[in-house]
Amino acid sequence: MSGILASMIDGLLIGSVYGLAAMGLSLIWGVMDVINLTHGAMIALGMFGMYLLFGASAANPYLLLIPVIAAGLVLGMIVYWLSVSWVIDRPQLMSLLSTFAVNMMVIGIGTAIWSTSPYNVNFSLPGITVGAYTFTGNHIAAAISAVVIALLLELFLYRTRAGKAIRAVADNRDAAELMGISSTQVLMVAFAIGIALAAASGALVSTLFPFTILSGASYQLKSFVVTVLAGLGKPFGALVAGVLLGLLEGAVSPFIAVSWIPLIEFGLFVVVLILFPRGIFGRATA
Amino acid sequence: MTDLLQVRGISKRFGGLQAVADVSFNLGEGEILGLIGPNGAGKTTLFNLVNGVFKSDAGTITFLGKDITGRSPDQVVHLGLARTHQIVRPLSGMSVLENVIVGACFGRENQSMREARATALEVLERVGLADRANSSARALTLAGKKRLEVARALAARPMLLLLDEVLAGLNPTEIGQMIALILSIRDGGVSVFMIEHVMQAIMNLSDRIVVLNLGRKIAEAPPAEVVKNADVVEAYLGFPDIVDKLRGAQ
Amino acid sequence: MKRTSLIAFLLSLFFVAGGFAQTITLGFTVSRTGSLNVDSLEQYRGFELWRDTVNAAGGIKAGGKSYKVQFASYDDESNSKRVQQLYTRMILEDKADFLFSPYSSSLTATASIVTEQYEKIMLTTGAAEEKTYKLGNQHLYQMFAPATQYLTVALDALKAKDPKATVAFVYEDASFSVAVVTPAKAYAQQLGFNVVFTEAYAPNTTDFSAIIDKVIASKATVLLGGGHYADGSTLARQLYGHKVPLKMISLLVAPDSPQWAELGDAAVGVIVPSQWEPQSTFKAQYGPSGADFGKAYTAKYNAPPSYESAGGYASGLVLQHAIEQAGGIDTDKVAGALNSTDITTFYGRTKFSTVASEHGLQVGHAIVLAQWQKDKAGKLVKQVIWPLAGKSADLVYPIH
Amino acid sequence: MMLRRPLFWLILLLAAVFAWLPKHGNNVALREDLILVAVAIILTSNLNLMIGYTGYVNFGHIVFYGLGGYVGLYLMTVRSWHLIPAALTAGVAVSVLALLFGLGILRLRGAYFALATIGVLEAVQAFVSNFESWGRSTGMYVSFESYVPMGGPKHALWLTYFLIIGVMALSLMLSLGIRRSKFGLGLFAIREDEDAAIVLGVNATLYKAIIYSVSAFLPAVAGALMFFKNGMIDPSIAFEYMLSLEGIVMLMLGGQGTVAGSALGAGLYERLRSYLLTSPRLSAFHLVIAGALLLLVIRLAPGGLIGWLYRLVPRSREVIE
Repeated sequence: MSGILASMIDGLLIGSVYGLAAMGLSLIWGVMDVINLTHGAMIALGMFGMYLLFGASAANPYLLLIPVIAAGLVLGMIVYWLSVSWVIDRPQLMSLLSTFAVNMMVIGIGTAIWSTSPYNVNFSLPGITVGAYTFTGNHIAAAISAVVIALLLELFLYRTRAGKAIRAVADNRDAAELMGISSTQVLMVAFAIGIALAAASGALVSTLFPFTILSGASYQLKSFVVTVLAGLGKPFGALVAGVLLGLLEGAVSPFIAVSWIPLIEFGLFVVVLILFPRGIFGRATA
Repeated sequence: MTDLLQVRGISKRFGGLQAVADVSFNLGEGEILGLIGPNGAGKTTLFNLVNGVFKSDAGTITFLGKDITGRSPDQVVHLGLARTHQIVRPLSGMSVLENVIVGACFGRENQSMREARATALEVLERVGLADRANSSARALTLAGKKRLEVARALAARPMLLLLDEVLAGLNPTEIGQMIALILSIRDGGVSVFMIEHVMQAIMNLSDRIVVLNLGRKIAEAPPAEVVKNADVVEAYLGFPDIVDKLRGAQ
Repeated sequence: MKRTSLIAFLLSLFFVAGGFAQTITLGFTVSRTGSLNVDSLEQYRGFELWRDTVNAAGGIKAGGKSYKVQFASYDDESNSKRVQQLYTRMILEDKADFLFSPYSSSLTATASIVTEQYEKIMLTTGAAEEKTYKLGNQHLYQMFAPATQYLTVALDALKAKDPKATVAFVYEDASFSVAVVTPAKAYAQQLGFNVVFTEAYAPNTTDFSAIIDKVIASKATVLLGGGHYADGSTLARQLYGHKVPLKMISLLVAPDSPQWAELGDAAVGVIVPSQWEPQSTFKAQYGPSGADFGKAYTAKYNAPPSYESAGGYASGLVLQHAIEQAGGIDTDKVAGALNSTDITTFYGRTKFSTVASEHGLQVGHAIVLAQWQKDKAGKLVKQVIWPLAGKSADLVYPIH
Repeated sequence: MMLRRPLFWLILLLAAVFAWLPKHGNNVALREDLILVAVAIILTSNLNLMIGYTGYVNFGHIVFYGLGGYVGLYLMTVRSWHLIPAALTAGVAVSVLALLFGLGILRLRGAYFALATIGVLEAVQAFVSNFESWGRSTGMYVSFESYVPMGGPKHALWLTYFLIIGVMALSLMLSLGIRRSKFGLGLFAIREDEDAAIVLGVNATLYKAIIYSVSAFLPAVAGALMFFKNGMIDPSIAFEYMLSLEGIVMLMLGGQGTVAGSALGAGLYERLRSYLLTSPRLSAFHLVIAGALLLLVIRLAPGGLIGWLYRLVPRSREVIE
């Protein structure tokens, strides 16, 4: 097996986790035009949620995703009430600043509790070896979990009443109101789902790498890149774009030092923002 | 009468919608040119093309003998072509006076702050907003905001003023005042190109009228001829009351 | 005897009440939190054990006075920006007489600017990089053997075992590891090794998959590098998880910590260049013996000392020695005493360069190599494998 | 005109007090506190030119400070320049670079612009972390010999301090000068409604690019001075995202769009942060407090402290600009 192929498979696996993280950001952005700057903090809370649950129960981490997601939904509603509900009709910069304020508070409280020291979830599944290369079980399981969660979200959005209501509100809030959909409730639910997705992705990351309370920030940045690539309000597109970003990382890393990759990513991010403010893969719903 | 503005074959397409198609017309110095047409006919888009908010897909626009096709709105203002907005856009966080100073500062004469202040006070006096100079632009009534739109545009000392539905939403008294203002602007040597739905007013004010339907010019004539034009009547068929008004306006 | 101690006690009470008690304040920051917390806390324990030992013995005795030692110390959160603010604060507001360095070469380099600007003596420990000593500092004294030695020693050991090995350098892009790897790479080539892969990773890296794939593709049989605990332990875990077929892994700093054993199977066979190991048998001219230090440390902290702990304790000893020699705490006199220091403690020999272009650089101390091995009971223990004269076990090569 | 504005004299007084207080009595500890306040004021008042005056939120404003530090230290350490020309050159170089960035990303509006500034910050940091001439992740160090022509480190630090105070005064003067100028009026118009401003004749593209570039100049000079004082620079301290974000909190707290607000917010917040610095628990709480403050300000007093003062005493608007 060639090094590039192995590297791309590694990229594919981690990319699906980037994609899952970005889905949460993308959903919220698309439905209520709020750029959720608590995203990184919520990813970090997902990591610590997994750490605490795994420490307390030693259960299979992939089962523990369920309570993490449930807690994420509740947390999402609280954060919505605290930082979003009252700025929803004010200029977009207000929600940017209010979610950023909550982000600071969460990081501050998290630092007080856990400091900025690294933590590990000590769990490992046997990997799959192909030639000289081994793909760890945790990466494979994380990728599968991410795809399953993404599919469940897609089913929810397209097959349930609540999901359809969310899409209707995303499409045109006023029209949805006229059709008798209570947009305030729908917005809260959509926000909560977005946060739960962030927490779930954080929980998966915690099974792969050590993390600190500040680790969410880098996944938040990746989520921005992915969301902008995918186009807003396209959760499943975000998963695809996340995988593509991972593949890109995997494809270039054999040829350059890994430390150059952020430059490529953020350069790409800025260029795509300028050239395709609606995303490469599609138009915004708005 | 020399031509201040010459528009030749301009078009604009948004995705699948041809908003403006191959429109040409002239506007003479000292003239009030009316622009009418059913909703969605492309009137505001035409304004946006003339003052450079949108770039035309084809054709040319000549103002004062200069080709201004593709120039940005701020460059167009410097040449002496100012406009108002259909949906008022006051700079809400600033006072009425400051709003008008912006117009004067960045207008045709590129005035200094000191000159602009004098101009602004004079213009506010003229549009009847002098007593509200120091109140916040946000606090004005709709009629006040429409006057502010006109005042800002006038402060730019334009040669040509584009007025986009400055009468809509006003009560009869306010309409009367605004009409008087428009006439006084023209008498002051400024040409006017105006979109209006208040038919009686535009029929009385305009020297000539351009009629748009589905992005195309279907008529260009003095008001009396326009109302007799079969295409125009047909275009307005979906709006019988307007046809009545068109007729009634005569 | 009893009476004199009673008098001494009363006298000391009098001095405390009258404000004449002699104390010296030592300032330093500790990375209690952040990525350097593991290594830094071990260093702090060395300081602390020394302070308690000295104070229990009545303080440092110099020029007919006794000085009790007190600390002014803060958490720098492993962040060099805070280091400068805090060292300034310790000098200006806590009136620290002497300073110890924070943990790590990067933080020390930052702190040394402040201490030099205010002309305060700072003993640096947990900071092996040499560049800092070549910037014109006059008040900096290095306790660790310089960075150049770390991996050259490992390469010597490798040369003896497998001169045909192919070598990969994977290291943290930080002051210390760069200072280690740059000369080590040149030395490897000089020894005739084929260096097949070199890459520096960003200090906060957690995902090494891409680099590991490249190491595999390079067909390297030996990996040298690392940086500090957080990245080094992660790298070792992931090398193990990806089953990279390496015959030898030598990482900086991280494997020296007793916490390394928590890595389980990923820990086995990893080599660490070390400033000191509990098995070392230097004959101490001054201070406790290695065995006594180890016993006291283990009793207090319930874990064996790492070389950071030993370095911390030794810094205290060397400062104590210099104050005694100087007969007081005057900065210039103590600096003079440090310049002429040449002593052997349990930690080994300590001597500072007095050459103007590299003032304060450590020239007496030397590096040993230790390797994590499984003993007969299957328990993970760290054995000294180099130099051969001081070894407690043979190098296990290849690892598996 | 300028001379008749009370704030002009207040700024001079502030600078004089800042310069005199620590020097009189040689209070180095006070100097160290005040220099941090001064830097906070420099960063916040220049950030105010973008956020408060023009309505563009720049999350990556710190990139100018960091790049200024890098260019300055590069000139001082590698090219052996003196502090002052190095700092000025850093300011000019970074402003030119900002102009180029600005022409690209200022095509974006609102939140998209804000996101792009994060992208620029991260991309620049990634670049510098790999840039060999600037020492990659390990950065650059000032040799102690460079203090010798300034009469040793003590004098060098005082010199740096006075220069920073000068830059602080200039920053506030710049904000004050722009505020009642035609240029400032154009910026305010852009802030209120960019499309309407363009139709009124404001060349928004040019104005935005200029102010973005201008807002880079003094922070870059300050960066060169401060990193000289720090004696070293590396990417993590040069491009500290958190500091960039705290600048926004300071500005919102004091009152965006006002000169006094940017100074007041910066001063208050920086003192609070220094007070909480020494304990890790409390220093974590400074984020909590900052976040709560920001949330409260957005919710209750979007005009910040100065906006609140305006509401309380409407006439103060004329004096406290």
